[in-house]
Amino acid sequence: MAEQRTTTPPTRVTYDYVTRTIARTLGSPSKGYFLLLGAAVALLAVGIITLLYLLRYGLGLAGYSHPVYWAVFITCFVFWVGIAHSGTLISAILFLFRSGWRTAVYRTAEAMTVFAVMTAGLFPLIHIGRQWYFYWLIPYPNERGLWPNFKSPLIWDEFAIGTYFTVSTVFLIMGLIPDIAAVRDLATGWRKKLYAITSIGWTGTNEQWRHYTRGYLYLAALATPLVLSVHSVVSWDFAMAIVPGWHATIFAPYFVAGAIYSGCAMVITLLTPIRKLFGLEELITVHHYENLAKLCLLTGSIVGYAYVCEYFMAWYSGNPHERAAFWYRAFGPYWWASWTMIICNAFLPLLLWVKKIRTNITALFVISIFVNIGMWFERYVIIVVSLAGEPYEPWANAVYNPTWADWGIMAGSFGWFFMWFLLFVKNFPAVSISEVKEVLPPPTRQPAPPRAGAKHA
Amino acid sequence: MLALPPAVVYGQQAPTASQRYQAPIVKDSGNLKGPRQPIFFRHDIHAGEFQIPCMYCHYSAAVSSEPGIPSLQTCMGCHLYVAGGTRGGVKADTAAVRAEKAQVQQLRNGSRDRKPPEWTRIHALPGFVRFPHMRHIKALGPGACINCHGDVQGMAQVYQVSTLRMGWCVRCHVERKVTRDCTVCHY
Amino acid sequence: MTTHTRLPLPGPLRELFHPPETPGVLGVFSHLDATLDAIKKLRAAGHTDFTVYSPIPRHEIEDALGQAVSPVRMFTLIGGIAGCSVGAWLTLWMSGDWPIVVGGKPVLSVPPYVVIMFEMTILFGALSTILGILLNSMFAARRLGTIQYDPRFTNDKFGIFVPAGSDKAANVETLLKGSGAEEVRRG
Amino acid sequence: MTDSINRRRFLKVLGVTGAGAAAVSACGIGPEPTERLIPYLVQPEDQIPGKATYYATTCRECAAGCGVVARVREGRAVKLEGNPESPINRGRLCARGQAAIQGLYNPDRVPHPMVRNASGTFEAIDWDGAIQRLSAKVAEARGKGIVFVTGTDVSTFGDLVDEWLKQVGGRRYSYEPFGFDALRAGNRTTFGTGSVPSYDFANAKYVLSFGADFLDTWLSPVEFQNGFTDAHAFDGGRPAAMAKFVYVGPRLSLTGMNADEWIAARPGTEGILALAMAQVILSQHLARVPADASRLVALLSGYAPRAVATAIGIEQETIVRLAREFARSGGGLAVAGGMATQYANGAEVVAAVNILNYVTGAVGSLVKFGADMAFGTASTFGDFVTLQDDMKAGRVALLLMHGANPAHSLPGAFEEALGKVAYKVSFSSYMDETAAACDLILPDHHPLEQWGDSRPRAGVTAFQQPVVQPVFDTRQTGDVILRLAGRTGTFKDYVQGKWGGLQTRGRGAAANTADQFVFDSLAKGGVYGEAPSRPVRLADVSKLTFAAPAASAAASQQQVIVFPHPVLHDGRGANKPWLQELPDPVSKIAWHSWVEVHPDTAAKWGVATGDFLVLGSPFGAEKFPAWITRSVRPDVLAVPTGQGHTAYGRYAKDRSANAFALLGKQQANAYGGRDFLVTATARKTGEHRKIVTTEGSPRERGLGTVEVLGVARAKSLRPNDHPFHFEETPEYASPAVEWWSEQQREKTELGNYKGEHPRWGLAIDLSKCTGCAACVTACYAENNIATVGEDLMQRGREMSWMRLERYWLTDDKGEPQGAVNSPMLCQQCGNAPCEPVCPVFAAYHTPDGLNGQVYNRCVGTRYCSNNCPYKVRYFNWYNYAERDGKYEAWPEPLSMLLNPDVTVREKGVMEKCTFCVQRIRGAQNQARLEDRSVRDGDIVTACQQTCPSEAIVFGDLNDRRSRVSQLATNPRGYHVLAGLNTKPAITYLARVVAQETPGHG
Repeated sequence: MAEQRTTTPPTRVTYDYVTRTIARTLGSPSKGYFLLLGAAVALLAVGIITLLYLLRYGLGLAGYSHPVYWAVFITCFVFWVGIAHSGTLISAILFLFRSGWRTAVYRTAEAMTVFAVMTAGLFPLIHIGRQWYFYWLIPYPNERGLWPNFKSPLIWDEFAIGTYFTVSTVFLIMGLIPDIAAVRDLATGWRKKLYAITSIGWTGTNEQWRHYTRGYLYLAALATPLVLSVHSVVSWDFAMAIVPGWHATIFAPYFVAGAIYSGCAMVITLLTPIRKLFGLEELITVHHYENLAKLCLLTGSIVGYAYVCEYFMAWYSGNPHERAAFWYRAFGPYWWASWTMIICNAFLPLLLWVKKIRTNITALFVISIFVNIGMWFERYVIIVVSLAGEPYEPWANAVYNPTWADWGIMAGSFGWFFMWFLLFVKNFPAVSISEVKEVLPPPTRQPAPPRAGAKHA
Repeated sequence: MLALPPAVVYGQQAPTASQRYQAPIVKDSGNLKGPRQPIFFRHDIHAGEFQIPCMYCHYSAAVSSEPGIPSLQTCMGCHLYVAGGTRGGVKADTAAVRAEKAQVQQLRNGSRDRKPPEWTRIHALPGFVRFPHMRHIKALGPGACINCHGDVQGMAQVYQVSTLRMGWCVRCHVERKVTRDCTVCHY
Repeated sequence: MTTHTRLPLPGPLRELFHPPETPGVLGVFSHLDATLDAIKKLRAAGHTDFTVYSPIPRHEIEDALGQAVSPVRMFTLIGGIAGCSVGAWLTLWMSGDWPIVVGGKPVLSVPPYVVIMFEMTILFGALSTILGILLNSMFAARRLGTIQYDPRFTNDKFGIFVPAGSDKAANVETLLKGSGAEEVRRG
Repeated sequence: MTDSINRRRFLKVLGVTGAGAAAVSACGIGPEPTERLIPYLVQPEDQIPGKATYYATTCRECAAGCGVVARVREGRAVKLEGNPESPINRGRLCARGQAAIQGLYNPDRVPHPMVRNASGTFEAIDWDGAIQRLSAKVAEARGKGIVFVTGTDVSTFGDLVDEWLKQVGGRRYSYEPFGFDALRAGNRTTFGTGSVPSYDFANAKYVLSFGADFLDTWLSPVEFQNGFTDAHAFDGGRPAAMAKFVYVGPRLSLTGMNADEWIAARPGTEGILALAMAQVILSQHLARVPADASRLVALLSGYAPRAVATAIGIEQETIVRLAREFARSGGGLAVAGGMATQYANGAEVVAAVNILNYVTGAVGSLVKFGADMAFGTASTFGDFVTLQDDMKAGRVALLLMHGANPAHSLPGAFEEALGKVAYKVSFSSYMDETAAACDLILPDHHPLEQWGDSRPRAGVTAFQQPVVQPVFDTRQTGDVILRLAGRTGTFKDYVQGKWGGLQTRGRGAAANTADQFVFDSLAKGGVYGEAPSRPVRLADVSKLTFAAPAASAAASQQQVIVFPHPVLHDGRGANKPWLQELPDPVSKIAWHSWVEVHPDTAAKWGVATGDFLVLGSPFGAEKFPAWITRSVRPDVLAVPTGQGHTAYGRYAKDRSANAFALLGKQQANAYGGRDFLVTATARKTGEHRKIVTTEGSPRERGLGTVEVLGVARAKSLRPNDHPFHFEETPEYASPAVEWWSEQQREKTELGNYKGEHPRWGLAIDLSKCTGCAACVTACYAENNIATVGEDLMQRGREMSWMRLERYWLTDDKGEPQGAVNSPMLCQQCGNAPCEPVCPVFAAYHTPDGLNGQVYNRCVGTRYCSNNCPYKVRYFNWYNYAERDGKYEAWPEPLSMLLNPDVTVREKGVMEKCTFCVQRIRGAQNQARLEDRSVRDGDIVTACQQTCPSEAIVFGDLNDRRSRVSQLATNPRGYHVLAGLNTKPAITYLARVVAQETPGHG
């Protein structure tokens, strides 16, 4: 593979250097870290207070307006689920493709996945009218003898998100075990105890590696269709409905591409400060960024194609309702949202064709933030604008405006996500120790000739 | 005004005297199951010993969703004349006679003072459930009360026998192969 | 598996997680080629049950050891099939248990249930894979017993532990040293 | 009734007596039922717990005297329905009638007698004290001027008041804010009689309305609407289907938007148009004119279309065409009223229209004198102005007010006069503006609590009987008057004594005793006789002059029309949340007032919808938010009355502006009436508000929600035609689709779904529907739908399960020519998109074809609403039943009108129409008790029951003989959005318009 050439880091990057550099990130946190964590917790507090209000008074506090019955909460749900996708993509799919460059970034991406799913999973609970009956969606044996409706895409969603959360968590933990063991062997005090327990007796014997590498392969093989299915199922929440603007066969691939796109952007957004803060420049190089940027470019182009496709199909189908919906989308009262989405998601990433921009970390960071914003608006446009412009019933349409409750919950979700993420990077290796080592040349008595595809399962 | 409500025709045949159940003397109602009522009204005496059909008092059960609780006027229809303490098993026990008479007196006072007793409710369904009594009586006959309310004829103090929960309703509907469509009960 | 920090565990678990000590010789290597060399020599010398420590999985080590493919794959397969069946049972049985028609669709409608079956396949497959890794590693550890370990093995050193009684230990020591071990310990 | 039951106690007893479960099931879907059961002392003879009792009585919301039947459960009136026996409304009821129970249980009723104390505030007083005080005042005021003001009260109560006034030497005025003075004056000049005749819309073959809003506010709207649909609706079976309806007026009212053609004549020229038409008819001999009509030739010669067309503002060909159509229809009925009769020349307009009717022979056949309406007996506005002058001059020492609120409709003038009256007594049930200015308030029973009657038209006496125990410590004014008069007995005895006398006036074959007669008549709701018709002759009209009004003067000035709100009317409906929340049928604006501005005018002034305009007339100024619409003439602004109360309870007080302020201290005009057209300046204030409107798109945009057919096309339809077939499956695909859906259907036949079931369905005839919104209010009443208030409605959270979509029909120039009104409610789809998406089966398909909505199972994902193409699902954003909550919809005692058969929905729950499933189940239960099956017509949904135009029919679509399944196969029938294969259970029958190329897109 072409990447292999640039994967080889400077010779001073040895196994020991890797272990110690990464272990150093777990050292005593700086003031800046606490400031960030404090900010995250404060945001979370805002979210919790808003949630308490919602529980007490009802969802009316949010901006909903007939017929816009789904809005910011579901937008955030899809946004976070989307974010969650790059992690598994990078760790599972690129693993299967033997992309060496993934090793430096996959842990961050995977942690992001888990916490993003955790965040996303809260939204369906918050957004339902009677939050205290959320468990009725679960098929548990009950006195009434009632079961949920498996034909409902929401139940599919529940299964998909539940499975995804479980599998991605397990995947993260599996990857962590050898690294925790490595950290364990350097740590002292309570941390040593913590790592001793969480490393569940990892010593790196050949037997352990034998089962581990096999198992990891199968997990990756299972996670790959899963990651594709999850956002497909999320997209079916919309595509299965008959709302013009939702009801489209393109939705599953369109959403999956969008999810990976937003996920990669989020990885760039998160990696950049971590790399700076933890001094990981040697391990996470411009090369990694460039590869992420290429992924963004690919998925962004798919998303852009999907946008074109949607409008084309609306026109080509000749269906008056579809046409009305897309006309409303582009030129209705929400034109600004639609155009924000198109510019941020379809046009801005075209800059990544330029190698100079692709390899400029600051530029990438800025672009990634715009992509995040654009992807949030994509969901907003799909959900809110399609509902607001209700083209079946000309009488029933409305202009929806979010309220403090919508923003409060959204802020809380960012707080919740960043709190977990910050706690994670300070307590567990944010870059995979063992896998980074795998792409290094192994220590030998005589310098060995460089081998392509050193990494094998 | 004292005419019998039409539902009385559903009443059971009165058994002969020898078969008659004799309600026990209850000295301390505090030990009995079920909530204490403002007047120690004994279903076992009225419906058990005297075999008054359920639907003499709860006459609307056969024609309406609601069984209703009898008005004081219905009570006084008999208790204008019946002072209590005159039934078979009690006559000999002066203390019991006095106690039962005192309960009847309480009823009479309530009627005189226009102060109806505030009964403690035992069987209650949530507001979102419709239970049409009349359809169940129609389908299962006038004696079907015991299916849900238990052997009230033998209860000195009434208590809830069935859970009255949805699963309990549904089980019976399934057993009897009648509909369990949701909007039969919930609307 | 063994941990160097002993955790207090209840009876049967202690038995499982802290198997009895195995005497043997531990060699610490800095270089992969030295380790591979040692493995080859050990195998040539007829040792089969030695343990190789490495900070990363190396294909060369596996090749040198000539290990069979891990049985974890059976776990994955069985888990996946089980998950698919559970998904099918869940959806079909629960829909049939109380048939409710929605949107004019058949009560038992397989296409939507495929989604559930798929998700359950993945979920059960993944969980049983984990179980497979854990169980297989655990059984391996049980078989090997508690053996010597060095914290550097998770950092940058390779290690080989050869179970050997005091009689064979000296031979093994020489063999390991001869292959390039920096350090050889007996325990 | 005389038992002094403490109010709280009373509520408690009512709430839980007998059938606790039923009564409190209304208190939410929480699982906590009442804990205490309090039995009746004496079981009411006619009440069975859990079963409704029905009492016939009379609606007194307006003077039309519709018969109503009150459904009473456990002592609470829970619903009013039209009384089918009544010849006035024939079992139908309007929105205002439906809302009468919100007056009964209004939380802002005056709970007990009150007297103004030294410090000027009201304090409670007991009844004996209050009556003593009043009789002392009466004694004091004798000879110094005693005046009793009532509403239009042609009733035994009115008779009693007159009797008593004779005794104490007082005068009575009956006050109607929108009086019929012009009508009476015009009739006097043309026919020599000042009475208001009755109109036979049902047999008209052409209806021409000169401003008369006979479908919403004019005289007897329910009766007229019922008759009008008979004449106007398309019915393929009748040869004379579809009487054309032409509306002449400066703005489109609810009545106007049902017209096939709108002639936007310049205000005040309506009479000239009528004369011009009469001229054409006479000169071209288009009708067989009565012999004495020849006297008109001279008069009419000056009104040839050529001469007057410019003044009217229409083409002369139009006048000729209208005259031809009108005369050739062979049954044209022209009515003048409403706006057209509220100008300074209103009486002349009426006279002119009378002449038009006379030349076509409608007088005597369609316009019937003899069966005169009660409105003809009210005092004129002129009388009332005189009274105000008397009051101001101190010539009134004691003023008694009953059933009228002139302080609101005569702002300034009446209040000022009131200040000069020594002692003012109000019998109002509510603290309205007039009551608030009085010294003593002796609250009357609500009409549903009292004995009484009403004689809406000659020959008809509608009886009123109490349907519930009084809610508050109020007393019937009749009883108070009897005591003041020193007479024994109650008003009940008094009124029943009078009723006994009606028998002899009837056929004479009086086999029954008077008591039996009264009892039987009460059961029917009244004594319904037919008054003999009285022929009228055309008076000498040669001296009449018909002046065209001068065009409005300055450019900055506008002619402003003040018109009665269709449901709030003069403001008396404003304290009923159902009526406040009901969008105005034309503007779709709720909870506040507006001013209608033509887009051209708006463009000239730079005004957008929602911008406030201050209208300043010579009498007063008020500001209203603008509503830009083409349904008003460019040179006219129109403002509804109804809002702007300064008192009258929480729902009415301080809400928007009072349009009557623009009319202020006007003097009576030449014929003794009040001018409702004033010249005013309009000024932008820069303020803006988001108008509370439910209007989505004013045009249907050809999306298939409503279908319109030209009359010729409609008439040419054969039974198996499908003019809207293109909406359905294309022919080549239909066998495959049929096969597939049969396969699908077979796979659904499990469990409950096995066997034969009904499929409930509805047919809605759009050519009958007038958009009056009675169904909407009936639905609120039947289904415990919460009113959410202005703020939430502004955010689009109204809960109305039925909404009336009003799409303008336009001519080729884009000007509205009426509108199609389409009630949109849950379509109970066979393949409902809402159902499969619900994760918990809260939305599901019932075996009898309904879209069940199980409120207690709903977790509130709202997915169903997203997937509903009709958008007829509504979500409970807050707990509208929360006691003292911010959005409480039923503050005590309003909660007593909750229907115990319907769950009150909790917050977080989706709700929607289920075809009144409680009525379906009730009918099924009853049928089961009677060992029979449900018959067609057993089940009547609330909307169907009340619909004055009988546009809605409910029944079993699987029963081929049912009315609804016959209508469902009507060639005019179509399903909304049929292309989505939702298979709705509602069949709409296309609107038929006289225009051949209807435009609604």
